[in-house]
Amino acid sequence: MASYPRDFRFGGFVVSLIWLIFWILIIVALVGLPLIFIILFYVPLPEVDGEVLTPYLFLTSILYPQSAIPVIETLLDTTFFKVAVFPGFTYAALIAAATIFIERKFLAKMQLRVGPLYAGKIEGILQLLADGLKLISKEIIIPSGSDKLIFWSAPIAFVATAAAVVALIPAAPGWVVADIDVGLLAVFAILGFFPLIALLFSWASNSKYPFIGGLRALHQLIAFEIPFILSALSVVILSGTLNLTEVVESQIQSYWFIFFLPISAFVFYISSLAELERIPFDLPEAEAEIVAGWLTETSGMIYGLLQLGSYIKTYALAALFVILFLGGWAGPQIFPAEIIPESAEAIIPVSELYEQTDANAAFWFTLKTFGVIMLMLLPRGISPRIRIDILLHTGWYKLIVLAFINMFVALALIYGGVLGPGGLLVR
Amino acid sequence: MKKELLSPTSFNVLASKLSDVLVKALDTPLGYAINWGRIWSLWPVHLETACCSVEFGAASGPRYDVERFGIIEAFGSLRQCDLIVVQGTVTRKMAPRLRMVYDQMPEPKYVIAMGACAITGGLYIDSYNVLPGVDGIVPVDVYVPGCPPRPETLIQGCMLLQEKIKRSKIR
Amino acid sequence: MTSIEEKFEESKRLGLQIVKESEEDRLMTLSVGPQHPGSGHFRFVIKVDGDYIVYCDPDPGYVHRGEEKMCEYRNVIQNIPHLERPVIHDSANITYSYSLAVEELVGIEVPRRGQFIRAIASELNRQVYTLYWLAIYGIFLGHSTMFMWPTGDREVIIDLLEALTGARVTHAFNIPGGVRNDMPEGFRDRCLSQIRYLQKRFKEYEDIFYNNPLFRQRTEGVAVLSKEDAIKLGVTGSVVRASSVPFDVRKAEPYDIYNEIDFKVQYMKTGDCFARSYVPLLDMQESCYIIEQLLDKMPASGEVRAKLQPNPKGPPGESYRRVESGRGALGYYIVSDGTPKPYRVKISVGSFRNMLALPYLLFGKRLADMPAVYWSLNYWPVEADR
Amino acid sequence: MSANNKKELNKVAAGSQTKHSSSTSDDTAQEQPPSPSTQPKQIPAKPSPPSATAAASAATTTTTPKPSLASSPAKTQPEPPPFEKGLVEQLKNKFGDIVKVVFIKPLRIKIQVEPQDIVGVASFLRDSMGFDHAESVAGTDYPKDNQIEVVYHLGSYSREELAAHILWLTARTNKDDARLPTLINIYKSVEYHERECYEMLGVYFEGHPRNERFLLPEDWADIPPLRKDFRIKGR
Repeated sequence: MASYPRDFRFGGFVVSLIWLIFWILIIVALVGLPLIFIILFYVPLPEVDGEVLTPYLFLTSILYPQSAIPVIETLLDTTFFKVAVFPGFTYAALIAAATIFIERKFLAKMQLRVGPLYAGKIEGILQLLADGLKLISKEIIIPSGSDKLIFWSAPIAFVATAAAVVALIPAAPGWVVADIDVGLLAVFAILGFFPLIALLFSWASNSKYPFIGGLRALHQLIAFEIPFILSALSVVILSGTLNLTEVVESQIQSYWFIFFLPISAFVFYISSLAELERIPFDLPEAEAEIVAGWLTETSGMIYGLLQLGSYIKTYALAALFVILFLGGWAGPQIFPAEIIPESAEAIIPVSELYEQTDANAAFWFTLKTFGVIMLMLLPRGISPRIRIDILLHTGWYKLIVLAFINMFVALALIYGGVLGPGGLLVR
Repeated sequence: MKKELLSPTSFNVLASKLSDVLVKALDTPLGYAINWGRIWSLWPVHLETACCSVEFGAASGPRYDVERFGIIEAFGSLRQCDLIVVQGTVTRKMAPRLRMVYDQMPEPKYVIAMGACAITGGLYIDSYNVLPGVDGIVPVDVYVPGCPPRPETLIQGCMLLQEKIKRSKIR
Repeated sequence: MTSIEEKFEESKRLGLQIVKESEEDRLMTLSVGPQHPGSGHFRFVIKVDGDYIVYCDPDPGYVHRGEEKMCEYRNVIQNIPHLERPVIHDSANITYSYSLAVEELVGIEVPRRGQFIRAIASELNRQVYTLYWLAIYGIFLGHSTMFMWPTGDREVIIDLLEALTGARVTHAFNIPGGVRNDMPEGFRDRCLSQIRYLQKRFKEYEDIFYNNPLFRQRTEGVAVLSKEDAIKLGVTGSVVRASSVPFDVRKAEPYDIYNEIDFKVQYMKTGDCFARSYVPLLDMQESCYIIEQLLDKMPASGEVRAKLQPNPKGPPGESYRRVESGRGALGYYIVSDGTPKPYRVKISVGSFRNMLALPYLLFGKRLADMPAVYWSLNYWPVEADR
Repeated sequence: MSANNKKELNKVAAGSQTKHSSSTSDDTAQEQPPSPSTQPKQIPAKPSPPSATAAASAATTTTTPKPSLASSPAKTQPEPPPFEKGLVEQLKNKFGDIVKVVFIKPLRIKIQVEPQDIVGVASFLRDSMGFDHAESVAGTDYPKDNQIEVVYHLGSYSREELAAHILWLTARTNKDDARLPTLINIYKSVEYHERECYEMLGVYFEGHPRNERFLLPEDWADIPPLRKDFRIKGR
């Protein structure tokens, strides 16, 4: 990679290596270990099979796998793990990253092109990492007349709100960060924040084009809240609960709701495209008309945060679509009872960590979510941008009417005794 | 080495050594990673100065597809871009706008002077309204000759720019 | 009171809050500047009242390179390279009318085969230009696939022109006296096969772009230019043919061998944005048909270029010749005073004439219509500034 | 004899041979010029001067020896084609000697008018002769007789048989204070052309709403560039 400096002497290189190792050891000894101990003393470690876990026991258990597995198992059930890893942020961020990459390749293939190719030596796999690293290291320009506080906090609020929506979405039977009874209502409440953030940010950036973009974002997201909620309402009518996990259970008992509510699924899909400001409803950041809409003044990591937030929102809305209409994690059982046939008495008893139903549920959920995400990426390749008044017209007149039609169908199904408690189709 | 550690001034020596090692330990690999990131995602700003923009459009088309190198020209605002391709002749009316665009771009920014007119005024050297070369306005990193340069030459220019970024210290 | 003034009055009745001087601060002035994805090398200042555009003032000149002044310092042949720079992807047409004007002044007779090759190059270049225009029209409406497909298919024609002339875009192929060199053999059937490929692709453009309901909603009935307005504003090319004026220089004033080719002048009656964006596609289909005819009727052999002495000069005089370029009638007015250097060259390009329609069409429209209306005028800023 | 006897500039009337798909636009009430447009234009027997076949004597194309002074009416050029002659007759008997005919070539007629009555001629041309739009406005600087000549190229969309013709309406002003009445009220299409002519040659068009900077940079302090005494640097 880097060419050798001309005055390179191997001896000098070895001396610098030794110095490096010497100093790393000093830093680890003087700074690293005390830090770990302090953390372990304050963080309440779970007690494992009876006895309270002390830091020493914790450190020793890392060495022997038998005693390490129970510790990991207890850690898995903590909410911190759920927030940080599985249905939470890392999972969403990974899917968002995969979405960005798939979108660029998918769009390129639709346009007879090749798409990012040389970034990661294998078919451009690291293109996303390159974009992220570049954005991190770019200078962030805050326009002089702008309202500094809002200009700074809006992107962070944007990502936080997107993550909040992710928190409410159950990925597998037990695996949800906040399993609250009014799950669906909470999702819409949080989704109500996005127009506010868009307007605040664009107004704070103190320039004309973002201001127009911000107003358009406000109009668009408000106009599409109502059909959005109405289409989800027919699902609530059928499943009888607002709690997302129970919605999925009710679908598991009967059939997926998409067979009964195709129109409201379509309305939900269209208004989620509008929520996400994707191509046909790309008004708030329409390049050709208003430079880059409310993203005009974003540079460097602010732009990165907003992009990450919008792609996490894509994952969240696709996952919501899957839960409401495609039966969440319902799917045929394809995972074997245990990953490795006779792994019970193996050296590393992995089987305790592996649960068949959870793995299967997570697999099907992810598969369906990616399917819906691909569906959401499609319009970017085939349709131009819509005009603002046509957008509002479709939002207010056409979609609301469709949502109502399907609501009546849902009511008819309930009162006709086909679905709901004791219904014909309920297994 | 031991005596050095014990003297009173040894603490700030230790601190400076510490920061120096940290910087060196982090800088070289981190610097290399960030440079690598910058190489593979150059976003040109949408500023067409003259007729070379036709060849730039052809370069971002399906056959020559500069997106293979991570160069997407779809960003409306210049705040997100870090590469100006001066596409052709810069006239005296466009010059202040070009400089204004260059100043408003966030910091690690590079300039490719595309076409003979951008390098030295080219065919229009004796016209009353054309600047003989764009060096006076913006610091140019890579010159791409040709009138208009073929898309392959433009891509070779981009690869030269990537080479230059790879060697430069991150600032 | 012509219909343009009526439109001002009617928009007043319509209740478009026409701003009195006192409410000047209600307006927001937007500069759709040289650095704006919605306008290429061109800037126009618009005043926006809410979502409606109430004032538009074009400000060209960002690529004004003083072509006409430079023509006076070069002799007749040396002018060709820099005269084709205003629109390099339609270079055969812009140098075609210059060559015709010079031939009339100097009194040269272009051999028949040379006229045929010149017409083929001009038709191919018309397609290269129109495909690039269509690509930009797609990206202006946010349809990125519509940018990629025509740009990709354009490369097919550019390969043909590269085989014919040696250069990708700036061919300097049409010179006073004919064409620079003869057609390579095997060009004929390669050209026919590429033309057939392109004709297939036009149907796909219609499916993905023209018949797209979103595109139809955004362009049909938007910025209607009636027939009298079109004639009054003196616009040309696809803009005037979209307003039911069947004017095509190749048919009205046939130059070279265009009188032996029978083709239809494609025009539409509605005169709205959709018509102005559909007529170029019809033109492209028509020019495919023309190229096939040209290739059939071409004499098999013969001179392609009339012999000229080194510094050709003719008797003093003036001439004005025009050609149907991608953007309409493109005329050259050349005054010569007997010396090889032309005394004065005036280039009358289609874009400069179509720019006049911009303020009239944008009045009272929404801000979101601006790119659709602006680019439907078949406007290439570099050429308008010369 | 070159194979094709077609003259490069010969005029094939649009109406006669090639069938026009469109219905000819509404003909404004025109008293027919002497040669009715329906009568097919046969190729004028006389070789039209510029592209005469090699054998024919290449008569000098234009009469003005040097486009400096108003050309003398005596034309050495052979008898002009009938249709153009008809148009000029129309003008002549309407305006008499206000309109000086510089030359008549197939499809091109150049008439010269004094600045003060250019508006009258132009409105007549538009209303009754069918020249309904201006293709371009070209200014030429003649330092020898200290004059600037402004040429209006008038074309026609509405009348079929005039589609190929371009009429050059020219006016000359002296160079020091170049003033010309504007034709913007008659030909809306000359608005930007006149503005460019003002900027490039310094011809002030009275009545034009915006005689100001158009293509040149805002800080242009030099004399209008297309004048002959504006030398390009280094040439």
